[in-house]
Amino acid sequence: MIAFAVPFALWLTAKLLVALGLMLGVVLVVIWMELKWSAHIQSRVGPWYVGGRWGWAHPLAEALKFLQKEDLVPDDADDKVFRLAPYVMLAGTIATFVVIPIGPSVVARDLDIGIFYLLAVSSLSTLGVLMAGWSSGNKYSLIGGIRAGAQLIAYELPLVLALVAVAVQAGTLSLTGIVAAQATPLFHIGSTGISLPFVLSGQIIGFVVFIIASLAELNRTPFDLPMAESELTMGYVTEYSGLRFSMFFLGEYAGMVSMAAVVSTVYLGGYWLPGLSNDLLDWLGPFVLVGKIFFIVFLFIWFRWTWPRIREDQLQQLAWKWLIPLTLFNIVATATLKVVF
Amino acid sequence: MTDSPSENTPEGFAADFAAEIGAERWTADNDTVHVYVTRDKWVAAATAARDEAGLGFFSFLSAVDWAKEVAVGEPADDVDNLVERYEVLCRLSSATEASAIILATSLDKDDAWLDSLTSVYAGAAWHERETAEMFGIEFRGHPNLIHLYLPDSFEGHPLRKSFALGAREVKPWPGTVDVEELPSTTNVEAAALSGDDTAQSAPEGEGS
Amino acid sequence: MPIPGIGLAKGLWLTLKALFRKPVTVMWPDEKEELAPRARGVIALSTDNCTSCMLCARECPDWCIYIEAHKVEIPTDKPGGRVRTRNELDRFDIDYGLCMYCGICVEVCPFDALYWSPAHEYGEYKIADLLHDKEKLVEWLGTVPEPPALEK
Amino acid sequence: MTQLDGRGIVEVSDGGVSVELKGETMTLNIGPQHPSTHGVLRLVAEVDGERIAKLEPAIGYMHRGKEKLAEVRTYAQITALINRIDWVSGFANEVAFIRAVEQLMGVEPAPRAQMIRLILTELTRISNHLVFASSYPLELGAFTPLMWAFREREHIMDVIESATGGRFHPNFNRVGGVKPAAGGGKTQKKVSLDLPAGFYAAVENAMDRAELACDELDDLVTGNEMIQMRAKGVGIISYDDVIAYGISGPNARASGVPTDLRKLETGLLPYEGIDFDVITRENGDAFDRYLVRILEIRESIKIVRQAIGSVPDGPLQAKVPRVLKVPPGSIYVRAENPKGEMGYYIVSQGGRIPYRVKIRSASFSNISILSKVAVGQLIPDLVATMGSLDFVLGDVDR
Repeated sequence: MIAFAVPFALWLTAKLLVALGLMLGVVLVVIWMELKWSAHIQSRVGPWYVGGRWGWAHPLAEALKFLQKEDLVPDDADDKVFRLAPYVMLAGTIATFVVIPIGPSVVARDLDIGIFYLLAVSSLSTLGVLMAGWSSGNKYSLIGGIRAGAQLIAYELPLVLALVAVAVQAGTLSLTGIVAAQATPLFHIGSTGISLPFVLSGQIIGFVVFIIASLAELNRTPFDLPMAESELTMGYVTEYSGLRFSMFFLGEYAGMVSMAAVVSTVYLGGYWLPGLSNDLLDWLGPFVLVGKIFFIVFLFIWFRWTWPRIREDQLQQLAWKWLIPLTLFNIVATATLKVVF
Repeated sequence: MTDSPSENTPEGFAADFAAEIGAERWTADNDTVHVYVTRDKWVAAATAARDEAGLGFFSFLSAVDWAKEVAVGEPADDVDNLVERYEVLCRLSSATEASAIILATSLDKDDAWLDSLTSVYAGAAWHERETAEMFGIEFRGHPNLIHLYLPDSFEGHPLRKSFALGAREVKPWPGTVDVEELPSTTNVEAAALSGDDTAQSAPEGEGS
Repeated sequence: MPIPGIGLAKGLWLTLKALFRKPVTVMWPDEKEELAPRARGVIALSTDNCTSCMLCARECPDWCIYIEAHKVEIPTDKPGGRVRTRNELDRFDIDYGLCMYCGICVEVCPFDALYWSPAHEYGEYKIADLLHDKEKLVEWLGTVPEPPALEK
Repeated sequence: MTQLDGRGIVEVSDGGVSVELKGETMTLNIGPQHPSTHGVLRLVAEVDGERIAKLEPAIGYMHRGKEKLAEVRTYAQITALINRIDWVSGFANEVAFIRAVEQLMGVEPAPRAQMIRLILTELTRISNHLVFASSYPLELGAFTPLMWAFREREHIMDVIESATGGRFHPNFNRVGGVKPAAGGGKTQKKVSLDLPAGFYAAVENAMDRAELACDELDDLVTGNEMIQMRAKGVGIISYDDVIAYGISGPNARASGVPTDLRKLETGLLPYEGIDFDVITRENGDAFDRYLVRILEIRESIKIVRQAIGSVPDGPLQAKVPRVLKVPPGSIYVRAENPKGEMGYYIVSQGGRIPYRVKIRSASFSNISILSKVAVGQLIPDLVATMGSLDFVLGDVDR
């Protein structure tokens, strides 16, 4: 029994470390990408001197900068909740990587209720944000926190309903199952089977709604009201500094990567590329997935540096009056299509 | 007088308007029209300006402190027959034409109060608060006559001529310095030169 | 009524095009922009023109020019000639921490002792170092450019 | 539109249900150190949830006492002091003051200098409106327009610097004309500060860049549905409020008041020979105030293009005594500053120093309406309204 337990425990920690390392590496690259691309959009140069050519070490330098800054806790802050908030939010984001398949056989833990777990865990970060907003003892953080709470709850629903439609079409809740469903050929032209990722085969509405909802989930423009620089200085993050602030900063970008990973797995076919055999995919899978993640992250960055932010009552109206009816219609349509074909 | 002034030069406009509200006198030199009114006709004149003469645009309200001896800057022109007073000026103009007047009234210094124009012009509130704190004139009927610019703990009224400029008391004026004399000759004319020609009324500094 | 999303889409297209255009930043320490000849960067002093008449110190609104001078006898060539004196500058400081670059001193100087120079890289860590003394001001004379040609 | 009476009871009218939510209000200090208050303005707001019940601006953090300082300075020194009131449009502040002194002294400014003043004023107006038109979307959350507009504005700054020596504070105005020569001495007097070579070409290029900036701002901001959602119907100022509160400039024209001092005050700068029209909008909300300024940039570009062609030859400055003594008298002259009516009431007692200078600045009256407009708004709306008024604290506090 023990013989079996030790390698399993070792094997699990190894897998978690790999997943964590991959995720952290991708997050640092994403931070660099946001700095570089936003600069070029604004005809600036962006990171340049740090780490020689192209400023590749800029995110590392920022992390070190935050480490050596003093992270103070305001006097009238609610002490324990204030210290715990960033870790609750980060945990909620990192936990989603457990379920995302990186290759046909490479996945941290292949749960057969993958999507359900995904949504349950990602709403944990809402809790972290509310804790931060309430406990900072600062009026602006309170307003930022409450705005975040209302926004995240309002956009949880379209997220869930969009994924329901995917589950209906794929017939399973497990993510590897969904990727496999996208890999099976839909129809045949001559001998070769053509198989399409869900975004092309009927889930386009779900894809668009999911992108909008994940933008709101991540508090990114046009929905960055909780951290509205020009109104609430930094929203619920105002009182944080040093290591705790970098946790929030990391949490935001890790959230971006995790949402991008979920979108690419569920809608763009995850690690799968047409024409690659399974064992080849074992090695190339992660790179394909990361490529798709970078594309989705480019979308997020592109939207942020082009559009303003909207007011929170417009934001709520968008969610309740537009996104939710759309996703309901999407579920009905997918179900009927599923039955007909 | 509801129709437009007879000939719409500033003088014509001033003449008709002054006659209509029974002003003491009016002047229109440098084509800036001043209409002098006694204190009790102040609000009536403003209302007449807004309703009859169509001067609805509230430009500004301020005051000039006429004082004999002056702690700051150059004294007035003919100091001896100068009447010590606060002259409150309120400029009213029309938003679409070029016609405008400056309503002026004189308050003597120890009884400096005036009726507030906030009932006639909404924009007068801040201007009156500023004039009140800068000159110490009391505007009766003003909704909240508290400090506008200065911190609440500030005593004194800065724009009065008796209020000296702090910065110029502290730092000696670099301009008073002059060329140091030869050790042998004591040049009377040079000493005199450094004594009197102060372009500004800075304190006398000894040439170092 | 234009199509609802057209404004947003045009914005996106614009930012995408901007992404691939060359940035305009001048990387300051390595690349330097060429300065306008009339730019008012720093005031240069030529001590031989200056007769320490104190006009600039008096006219300066910020009181930031400090001058000290003393009279010096000029040796006459023929014996018994009239002893003439000349002003010798001891100290001529401009405190750039106070100066607002209005240029009244340069304009009012009757002996062309003060010149404008576009040099602007004299930032300091301590504000006291912004008080440039006579030698520093004479150094700046080297950076005074030729006045630009005029529009015909 | 929801409205709110004093006791904090919210009447939610668009939902059709009148719900009595009795809750105390929270006093929220917006400022003096706040990203969207354009400087050190402090708004003491009574906030019910996010809706503003009462708002009282507290100003004076930027009060430098310009009027007191003007009483100890000669007229040349005051011009250096005055262009720091509204520091975004430095040159335009001096025009009214210098023209007032010229009229007091009865000096007729040199025609060439008048046209150069007109060109520089319009260039300053474009640069001021470009700063506004790009920082306003920043208030609403869009970062990119700011960088693009500033990139184009650099060309205008370089043109002003090449001609006058300064970017924000050119200090180029002298009584009787424009700064004629580099200095007072023999050689420097011969160095004429006339327009440098290639000035017209540089202005032409700057105008094309400004037009490019306007087109980009139109595509990226004016046409953007989200900006319209955030700015249309927000912070509406009615026609009578504009007049009663003394609001002037683009803010007044956006509410339909056709007041443009360039047309009314004909004696100031030679605007007669140049055809341009006054831009007005009707509904006076934040979006219209933004739109009026974008269209005014295009008008100013048209003005500058016509003005370059008709700069008369001649001296740069009229005959003026070296030591300036202004005859006794008092005068009020106002000019169309990019932010509104900028006027100077000068009382001179015949010396080198004025007896009293009253500075009528545009933003002071423009934001006195904030406490009236902000009631019942959400905080993001307040930020949108404040941004659209385009005020600067130096102008408010003098």
